[in-house]
Amino acid sequence: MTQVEKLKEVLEVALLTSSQPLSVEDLTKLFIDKTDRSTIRMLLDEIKNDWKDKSMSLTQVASGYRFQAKPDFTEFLMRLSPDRAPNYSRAVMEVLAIIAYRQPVTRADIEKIRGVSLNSNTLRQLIEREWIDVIGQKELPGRPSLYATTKNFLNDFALKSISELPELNSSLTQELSESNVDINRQEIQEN
Amino acid sequence: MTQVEKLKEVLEVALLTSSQPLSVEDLTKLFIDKTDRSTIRMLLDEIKNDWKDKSMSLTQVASGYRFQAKPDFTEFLMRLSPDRAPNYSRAVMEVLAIIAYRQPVTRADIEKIRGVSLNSNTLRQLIEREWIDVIGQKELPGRPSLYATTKNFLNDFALKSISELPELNSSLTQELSESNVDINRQEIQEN
Amino acid sequence: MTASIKNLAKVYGEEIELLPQDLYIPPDALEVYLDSFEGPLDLLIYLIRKNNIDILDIPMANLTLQYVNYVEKMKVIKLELAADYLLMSAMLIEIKSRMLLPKISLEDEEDDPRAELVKKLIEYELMKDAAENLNEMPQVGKNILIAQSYFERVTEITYPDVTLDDLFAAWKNVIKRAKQFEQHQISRSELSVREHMTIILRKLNDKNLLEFSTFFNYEKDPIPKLVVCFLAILELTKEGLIKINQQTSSSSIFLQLGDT
Repeated sequence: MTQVEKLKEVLEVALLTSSQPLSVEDLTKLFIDKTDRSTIRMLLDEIKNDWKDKSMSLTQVASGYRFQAKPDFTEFLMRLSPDRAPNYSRAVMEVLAIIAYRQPVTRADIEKIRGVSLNSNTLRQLIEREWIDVIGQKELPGRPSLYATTKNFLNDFALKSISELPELNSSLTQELSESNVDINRQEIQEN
Repeated sequence: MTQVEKLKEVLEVALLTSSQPLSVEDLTKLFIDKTDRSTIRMLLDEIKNDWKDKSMSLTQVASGYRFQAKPDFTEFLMRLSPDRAPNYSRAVMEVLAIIAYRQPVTRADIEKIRGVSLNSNTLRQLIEREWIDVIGQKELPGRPSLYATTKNFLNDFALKSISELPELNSSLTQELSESNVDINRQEIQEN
Repeated sequence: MTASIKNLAKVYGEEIELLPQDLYIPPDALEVYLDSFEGPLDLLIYLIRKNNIDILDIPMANLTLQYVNYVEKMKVIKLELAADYLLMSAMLIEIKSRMLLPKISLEDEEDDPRAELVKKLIEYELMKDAAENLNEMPQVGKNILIAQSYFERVTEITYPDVTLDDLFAAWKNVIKRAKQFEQHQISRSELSVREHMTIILRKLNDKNLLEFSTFFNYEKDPIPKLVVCFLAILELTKEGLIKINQQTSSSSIFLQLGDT
């Protein structure tokens, strides 16, 4: 197998195994020697051509390239997953609650509060639902994304603003606020 | 294109677009006229063969079939995805091993084998990852939960069944069986 | 016999293969050692393998002495960890003393006081070994990559129904459990402040640089809202998410994202 054929195979596998579209920039990261963009673009064209008469097609969308099933297969594929899972897992609900009540938060913040590492699928479900999105990066090593709830979230929960979220007023909050010195604590209520 | 070729293409697309393994049962749902299982099995064999020299392989795991990248591509693909699965601590992996090899077990069983009390966070991480779950209660005071590994655990480790787990260290199992007979082979000679 | 000891402690960045014979451990290194053992059985296995002892014929006096020495040192530093370790000390001493007693039974085949301990040690070592093997196996999400290409869905995806009560229940659950991990603070900080932090970040995301006064609508906003907005700006600054700039003492104040 030639060097070029090998490169092409690597690109193909990367695109088939990625759940997100991959940009040319992403694809350069596959190779240590940073294959140049024009080569990658050329190979992508070749791959597109190789698959022309097959069941999938290599398509360019806003954030990059992805393989997608040709439209005539949709009818079959829809029979496989007619309905999405009827319920969110406990993890999804807890992560949503943390983002709603503690926004803006990073993934690490969420992990710290829940005490377990976070499956990226959990965040993806909430982003797909358009209940949360990334509103910036925190100035920390790795520049982690900051998550917050969206307008859509407020609409779906019939809230005018986040401050309308139910408050904890049990002994629980009591104990918590007693054990805590929080300079941010103040009594102002909006409206 | 013949009818059979079309069926094969549908199966291939379904497998290339599903992030979860698909069982033969799942795959029958693709077709309204419920193609019989033996045909699907036969076509799966053909697909496996078609891809033999390509970059992906059709693999059978616990809950069905999936396409996965051949191992020689892993090194390239690892450079791409930023969200790697977490690396678990030794404690978590030991608990997982005990549940995998000694299932079903209670928390007390795990503590007895490891000789230390168990942080409940350890079990939570494994439940969160959907590698273990509670499959019942033991008929003991307090009705402790019985833990076992899930299908998802088998899928993630590319196993078809628990019997495919690596064998336990043979020299140690040897010692364990000898320990009953042999333990006393010497007179007590200590001071 | 598999005598390899993995997961050895590192002291001053160097892996330590063997402990000094006299069991002297520098005080600041002990904690590192402690963390590298999963418990008393793990420590015992380490001592046994290190000393090349036949696990089926453990010299109890020797092993007990070494073990107790360790635990004594641990007690000094990390008291709360010592409970499981202390239990094991007691057990070792008990076995040792039973071995000193004259044999009563004729059926001594079954009666070696060490039998139970040996079984435990081997069973644990088996699982320890299995855990290492599992960890090295290829795993989905780590080094097995699966095909998951896209396909266009025609019908509406039906999403799960979630009510505000569900969300609140999840939050209560988080708080309740978070209390078990003592070190981080879930405080009842005012939601409106956090919401304004989000609003401000969104605005700066669009514009990157905005004049301080654009965040306040003095005419329309009630005073509490202005205060909340101000507190949100302070909080964002404290968390390093935004920067506040002013060229001279009377010029305009600008806010920008913390990354420039």
